Amino acid sequence: WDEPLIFELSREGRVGYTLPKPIEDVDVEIPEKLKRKSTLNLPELSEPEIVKHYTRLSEMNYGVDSGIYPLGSCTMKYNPKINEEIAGHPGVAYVHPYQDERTVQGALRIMWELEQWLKEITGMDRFTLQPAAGANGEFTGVSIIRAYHLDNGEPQRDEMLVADSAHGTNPASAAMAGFKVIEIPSTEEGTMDLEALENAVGERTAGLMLTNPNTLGIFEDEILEIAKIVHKAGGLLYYDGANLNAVLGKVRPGDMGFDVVHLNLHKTFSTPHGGGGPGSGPVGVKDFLKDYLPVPLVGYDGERYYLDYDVPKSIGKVKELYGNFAVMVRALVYLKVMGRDGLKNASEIAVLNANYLTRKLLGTKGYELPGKTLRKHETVFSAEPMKKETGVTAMDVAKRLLDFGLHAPTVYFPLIVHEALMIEPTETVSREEIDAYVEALKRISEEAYTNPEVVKGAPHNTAVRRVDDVLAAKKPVLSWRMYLELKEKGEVDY
Amino acid sequence: WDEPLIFELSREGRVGYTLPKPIEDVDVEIPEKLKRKSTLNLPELSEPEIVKHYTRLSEMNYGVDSGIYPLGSCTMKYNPKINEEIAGHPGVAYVHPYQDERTVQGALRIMWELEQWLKEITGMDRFTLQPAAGANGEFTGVSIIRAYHLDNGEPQRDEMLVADSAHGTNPASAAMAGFKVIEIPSTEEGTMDLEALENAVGERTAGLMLTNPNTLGIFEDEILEIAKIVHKAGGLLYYDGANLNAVLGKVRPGDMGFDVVHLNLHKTFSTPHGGGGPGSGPVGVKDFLKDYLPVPLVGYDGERYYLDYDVPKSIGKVKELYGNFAVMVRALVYLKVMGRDGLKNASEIAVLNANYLTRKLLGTKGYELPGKTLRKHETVFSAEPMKKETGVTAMDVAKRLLDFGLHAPTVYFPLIVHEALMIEPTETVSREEIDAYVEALKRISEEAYTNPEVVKGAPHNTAVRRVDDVLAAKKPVLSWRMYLELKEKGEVDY
Amino acid sequence: MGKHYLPNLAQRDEMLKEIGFSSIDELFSDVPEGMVKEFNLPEGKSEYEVFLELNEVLSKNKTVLEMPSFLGAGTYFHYVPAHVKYLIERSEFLTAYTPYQPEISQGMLQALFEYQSMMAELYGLPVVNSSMYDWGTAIAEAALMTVRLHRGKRKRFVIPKAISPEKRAVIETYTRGANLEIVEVPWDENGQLDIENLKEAVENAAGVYVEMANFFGLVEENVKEIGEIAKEAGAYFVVGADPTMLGIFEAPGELGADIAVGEASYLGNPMNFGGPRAGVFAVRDDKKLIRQMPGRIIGMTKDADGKRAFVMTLQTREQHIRRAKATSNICSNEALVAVASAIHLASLGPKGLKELGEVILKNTAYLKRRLSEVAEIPFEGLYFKDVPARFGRPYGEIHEVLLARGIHGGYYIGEHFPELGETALFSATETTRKEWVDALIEALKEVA
Amino acid sequence: MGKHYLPNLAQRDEMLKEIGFSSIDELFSDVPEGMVKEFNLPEGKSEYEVFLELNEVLSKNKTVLEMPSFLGAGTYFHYVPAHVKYLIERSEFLTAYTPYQPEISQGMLQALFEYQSMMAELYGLPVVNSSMYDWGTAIAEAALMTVRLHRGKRKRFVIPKAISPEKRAVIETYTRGANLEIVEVPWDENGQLDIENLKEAVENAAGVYVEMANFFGLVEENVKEIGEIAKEAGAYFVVGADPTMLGIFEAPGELGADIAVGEASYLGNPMNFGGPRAGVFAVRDDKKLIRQMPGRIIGMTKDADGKRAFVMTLQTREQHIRRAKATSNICSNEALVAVASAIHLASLGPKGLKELGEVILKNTAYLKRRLSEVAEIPFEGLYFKDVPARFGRPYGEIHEVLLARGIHGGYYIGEHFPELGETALFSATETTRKEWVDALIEALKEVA
Repeated sequence: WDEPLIFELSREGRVGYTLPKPIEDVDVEIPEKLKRKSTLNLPELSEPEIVKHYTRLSEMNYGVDSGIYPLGSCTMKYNPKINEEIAGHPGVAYVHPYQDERTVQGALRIMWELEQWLKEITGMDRFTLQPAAGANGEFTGVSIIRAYHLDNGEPQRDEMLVADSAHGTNPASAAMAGFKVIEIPSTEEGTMDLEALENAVGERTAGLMLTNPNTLGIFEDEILEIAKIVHKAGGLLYYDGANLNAVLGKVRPGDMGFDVVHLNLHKTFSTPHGGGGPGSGPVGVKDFLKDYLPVPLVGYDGERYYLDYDVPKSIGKVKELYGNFAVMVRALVYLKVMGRDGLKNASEIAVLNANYLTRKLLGTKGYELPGKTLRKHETVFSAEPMKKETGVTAMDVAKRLLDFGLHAPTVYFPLIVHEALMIEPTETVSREEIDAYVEALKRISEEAYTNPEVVKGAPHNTAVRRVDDVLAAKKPVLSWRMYLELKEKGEVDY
Repeated sequence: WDEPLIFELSREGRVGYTLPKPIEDVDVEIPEKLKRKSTLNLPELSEPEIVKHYTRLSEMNYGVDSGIYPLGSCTMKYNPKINEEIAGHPGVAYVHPYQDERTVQGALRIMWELEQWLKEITGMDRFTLQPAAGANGEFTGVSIIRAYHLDNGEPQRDEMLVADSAHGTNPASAAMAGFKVIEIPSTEEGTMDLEALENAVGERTAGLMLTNPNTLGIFEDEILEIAKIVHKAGGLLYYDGANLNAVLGKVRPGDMGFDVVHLNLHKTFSTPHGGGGPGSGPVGVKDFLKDYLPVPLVGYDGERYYLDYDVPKSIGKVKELYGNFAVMVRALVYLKVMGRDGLKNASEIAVLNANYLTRKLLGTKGYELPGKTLRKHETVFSAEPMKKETGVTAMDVAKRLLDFGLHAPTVYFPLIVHEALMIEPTETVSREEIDAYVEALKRISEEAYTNPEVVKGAPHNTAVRRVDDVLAAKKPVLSWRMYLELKEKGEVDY
Repeated sequence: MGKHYLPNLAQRDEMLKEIGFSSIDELFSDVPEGMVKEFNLPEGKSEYEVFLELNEVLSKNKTVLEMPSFLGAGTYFHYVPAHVKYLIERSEFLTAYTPYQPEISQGMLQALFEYQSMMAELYGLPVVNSSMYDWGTAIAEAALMTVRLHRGKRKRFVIPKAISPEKRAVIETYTRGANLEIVEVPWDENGQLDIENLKEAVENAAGVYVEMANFFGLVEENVKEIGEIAKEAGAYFVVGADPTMLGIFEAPGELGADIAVGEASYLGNPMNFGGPRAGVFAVRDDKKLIRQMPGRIIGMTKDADGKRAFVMTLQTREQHIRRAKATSNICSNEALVAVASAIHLASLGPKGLKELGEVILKNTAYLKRRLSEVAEIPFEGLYFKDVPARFGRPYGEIHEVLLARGIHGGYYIGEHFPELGETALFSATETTRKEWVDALIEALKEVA
Repeated sequence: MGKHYLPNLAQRDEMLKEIGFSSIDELFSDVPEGMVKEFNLPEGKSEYEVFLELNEVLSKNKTVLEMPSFLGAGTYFHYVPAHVKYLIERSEFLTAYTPYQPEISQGMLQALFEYQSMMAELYGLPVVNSSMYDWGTAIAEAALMTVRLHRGKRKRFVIPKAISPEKRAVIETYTRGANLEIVEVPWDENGQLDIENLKEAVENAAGVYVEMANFFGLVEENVKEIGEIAKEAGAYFVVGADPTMLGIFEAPGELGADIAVGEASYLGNPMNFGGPRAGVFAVRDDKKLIRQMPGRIIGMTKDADGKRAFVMTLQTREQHIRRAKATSNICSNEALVAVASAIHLASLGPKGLKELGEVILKNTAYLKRRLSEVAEIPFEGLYFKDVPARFGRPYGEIHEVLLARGIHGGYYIGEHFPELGETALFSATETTRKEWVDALIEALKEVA
């Protein structure tokens, strides 16, 4: 159905709130020049109307509980409801970050315990939980690398190496921290080109940002060699934790030679993605980097948990306060429920599911699999043959999947694969869901070769048909206020 | 969409639970003859699959948050979310009913406070909160009336008078309590026929069960006269609280002459209906009946709240323990938020909405309004003209409404109105929702007279088409087990 | 206050005018003069103030999370998985009513059909209604049903003496109108139903009721035999069973039950100070029985396109159609509680239900063993959840000590069963922790 | 453990076989020999055990419901209406990700567009992104943006000295890579931004940042003038504002802001020990500004049928397309927090937001008046939420007394602003109760 904008549902005089009365009903004068005089066009609705509006909007949205959500690189695993229940405890919601430490021992203990888990899982020595998301973590990590080199009297190390298959946040974060970004190409096999890496490293090398398995879902099997090359050149190795779900409980970045790691609690540790956030992007480092971590860290003296601001060379803060605490709580609940075996099982099944899907789809006309066949937790097919032969693009395939009630994979990423379809089923979907997904992709292949228009015109059964993003960018309408103005001027016809 | 039965989603070996280990892992022998040997065909699914299944089922269901839900006699008002939040407090969920009174002062206070509100709202002197629902309350009330007459040495008072427009639970409850049920007819105006009442009362009269406003939504304006007739004959007056929403904060049953009242917390006091329950049906009585109330009552000595089992002539218990406590909590939250003015406003708007709808629809071809035009919180139209002229029945109209995304009214009730459409918008719907409802009813009238087949064939856009309830009754399939058996035998083809 | 729930409050005057009224009072002109009055009630408060107030009031309750509890006796602290709570709080389930319009209520109908189906498996009887108020009212309704099945010619209903006083009282109140004679069969020296006594009591009985574990937690060993005795006497056999037993104990249907009852809320629902709960009501697939069954039943059928669909069925038994002649007056039931228990059951599956039963059985055994160190266990035998312990001094005194130590002790039953002396029921479930039991025993050692 | 989250664990071997593998290890054959290891981690636990444990741990936190709190200083105890919580917990919102597929994500897209639209109204600037991590990172991103707008030719960014140390630290870390010069402007004797000092600092500045109420809670009287000074010097004007002020205080856009930032989580979100939060980021409708904006933006457009629809737009600014040249590295943001604040705003409406501002203003005034009985208020002027109070003895000692009395006292700022001496910030919002303030003052009277 179509749900009007909340502004269109507004009727004068309706209210959706109650407020307590002020302690004293005295007039407090606001200086004339600061008093609000401009209009405040907020909607006016009652609570029942608001609840209906957002209930309907929610039903026009696809989440992990709606069905398979195999967005590659996003690890859209099931978000256990117990995480939410614990995160809803008053001891989470109603706690002020500046309370006396003696009144927040529970909160600090949760942060401290979470750090211990993450250390063992990654093979790192110390963690900050402050970053709000993966990219915030990346920025933290590369800022630490920068601080380390400066501290070592090597200000010339201003080049950050990044795989050409890397997430866009890697180069963006490096650039934000002041680095020049150098791309390292991949081989035909889909792994890092070691020769190119050898050629790229040097005195200006600050480090290499890598994810392993990489964004093709392929394990960089020469990772120890890569580490050696970078370390030998004086650079540090940065691990993008987006793909940790592939090796959780199996292999540790720390043992692969990484010096800095960021994790995504909302990917690997089952906290919900919230339609785009909040996430949480803890950063772990080897011992020699721990003095550069943001403040505060969480300490424990055997009796008492405390906030530790005594981090001599700290890069400072990458976010206010201590990070997304409510997200950390969820992740810790997950870890405690899963335990050692559970985490290992999770990775194993995630990898099994990705390979199962890969093998089942392999050989279907129109899709090809670039690089090695053995994948870890995700797989990347290319619809390049289909596009060449039928004109049907990866985007068309994605949109057609929506018609079957399925969420599309990530498309057009990694950039090194043309017409990429990046599929990550995760360990929490059933075999039947994967089978149905493969069936749908096969059917779309058939349609592409027999009746391509049905695919190109997709989706057909969704709340809206294919959305015109070119128009959106050409004629930006970014708020109700802008819409009303443009409508008035006759510049929009919708 | 179609969602399979959970049994069909089952796959061997899957689990959706974790359990703590036993304290000691010793073998405890179960006698051979008591050991479970028969099969236990429960479904086997993982938690993510279960969550998806029930999420989808929920999306195939229409609730108060989905849109207008004007089921007459059911008062489907908005259920404030704050009610749910408070009812979710650990002090509700994790409390055992046999705890020492000193450890449940909060719970007892809530029950006591709720009783005080209900007393003032109804004009009664004492309440039991034990009944689980309206009908359970009715049974309680009429049992009290029976106990009273027996106690008074009048065992011959075995006739319960009931209006012919009464809810079916009234006669059923009276019969269950051992009464003979005598129906009192209504006049053309839609109110009780006083002459018939005069003729019906006598020495065998135990009481009269009445709702005011009655099920036509019409206020029994001769209520004081009715009370006089019944009381004079030695009978008691019972108030069916289903329709209290019409007079909340305006008029009190106690002031109308009623001796016993039951309320529906899930109707009048905004607690959710839960797809059929739980409800809560407190019963209030005038002072002279309070010794007959079920045990325990909740007492307060100015310092301490306590359970009072000292009710000398108590009818006993109508339900285990103290009633649906979690429902009571919700009702009390509502009462505290609303307060005196809020309750009054609620009734006034409920009545305004019903009359607004009545007047807007009045005169539409095919529908007629039996009885007085002035209604209280609900209105009853008859589709009798439409049926005669076009063959379209009230049921067809109801089903066609579903096609417009609207919930149908109650149909074929009260029984005294042919082709009844009983509409109760409640105070929490907006004018625009009522307008849309009237528009839909008008459009259906138009369709009935121009293209009746589209109405008779309705619904067309719902998850399933019109459901065959005749087949359901003729060939009962009441569990998965029965289905499998019948399927095996070829006796069902679906 | 409460304006935020009333969209049309702001449009009141416009709307009145539009339909030709000049004031709200005019809408109430049919109310007799002088009857409308100002109520003596507090003013409404803001949501925040009510939240603060109720939060404080409810915090006065000492929950079983704050103080270890050994209270059972018909209400048990089971753990409710978080996803169960989340799912039944989705407003499409929570705020709907009885699915009168099946076409837009398939979700609730299917969920209830699944509930019926799972309970049918547990109880071994294929016909289950979509819930009664609780176990107690379910027994009472079963009693009335057995009398209807005998067309009122038999009015005696036999129950065990070792039954919960709550249930006992409900049965009595419910059956008074129909003039039933409730006959109690005592327990024998082993705490089991006294078979010899039963044989007398059963004469001319409409029905016989027995529980698979009696009020004292003692597993009833002769359920099948009791059923045979009942049937031989021409009485219907009604079996009560805690659903959490049924993964390891035989299904009532297999033990000969015509009707089985139980408490669905033990699965998927918190204690809530005693309510809401939900009664299971199951019968054999026998038209005669089904016709006399109380409560709502969901059936599977087809829609106009021949597609599978669900609908409330067999409504001609019910009050809104049969009125005074209905099989029961029940209308609103405990649907949401039933759905919660079904979700929990689906999560457990056959393996989980078995495991749950085993954990409870083992924890009960541990509790019993430890209690026997400090008190007398009146009967030998197998216990499930509840264990009676008899002390040498007034239990009230012991209770005070436990309370002072932050322990919710047992439930004193000496009042209802004076023949058992200073006995209290202590209970264990899967939630019971070893350290709780150990702390209890330590305290009892000092005081008992 | 964790089996219940892993449907295919039971089908593992079948599935392996079906795709030609003989073991899981084979799937990891590309991992170098010896790298796979057994982790030293605890075993998994049952959901119930984790629930019990975490419930106990979290109960160790003394919440502001248990102890009245006067802590503010950038984090405030506002009340979150229950319906806001319920709605954002609906899993279709909660568990979705960034709406990459608009056709099945219209719900979240529209909710975010509505968020942008409401914030546009509050801040008086029509272009708002769909959230930054928090207010602090929003300022830092604004600083970087003003430098980009000057094509790196200006690298100075002016901020007030009376700013939260949290924000100050974030700005520093964020702007280090781009080599920004952060210049602080002190406060004058009235606690207001020192205009004369500003005039010097602004020279060659890329941007000037000011807050409508400074860290001490003091309402900044000369926002408009400060903007004029900034613009005259060719700097962009960045205004920070608490959204709860904006029902009664003029919109930043009207006061001349090119960019406005703030904290969305003050509406509709609990404190959560400091996170998650969400930064508001708004700019003028100016292509130049929009092109340099960080973060995700939702736009309105049409679908293939010409129907209105919503989509993420202007993505060419973003990291997944522009990589090292992106306007920011932000990817995951705080969408759900933003939606919660929008739902709260929609509930308040214009009248409610105004009322909220007034209640806070009045409660702050009451707190200030009462505090002035026992402490020195360093500056005269109008306060919003925070009030500084200077004491004659070390605040640490006072704090101990308050804590012992069950009161979360003020936030000591003497460490960060030694020139203010033994000063702590006390805060009031609409949640502050008279009896809390009175208890505080009573305690302070005895100790201060």
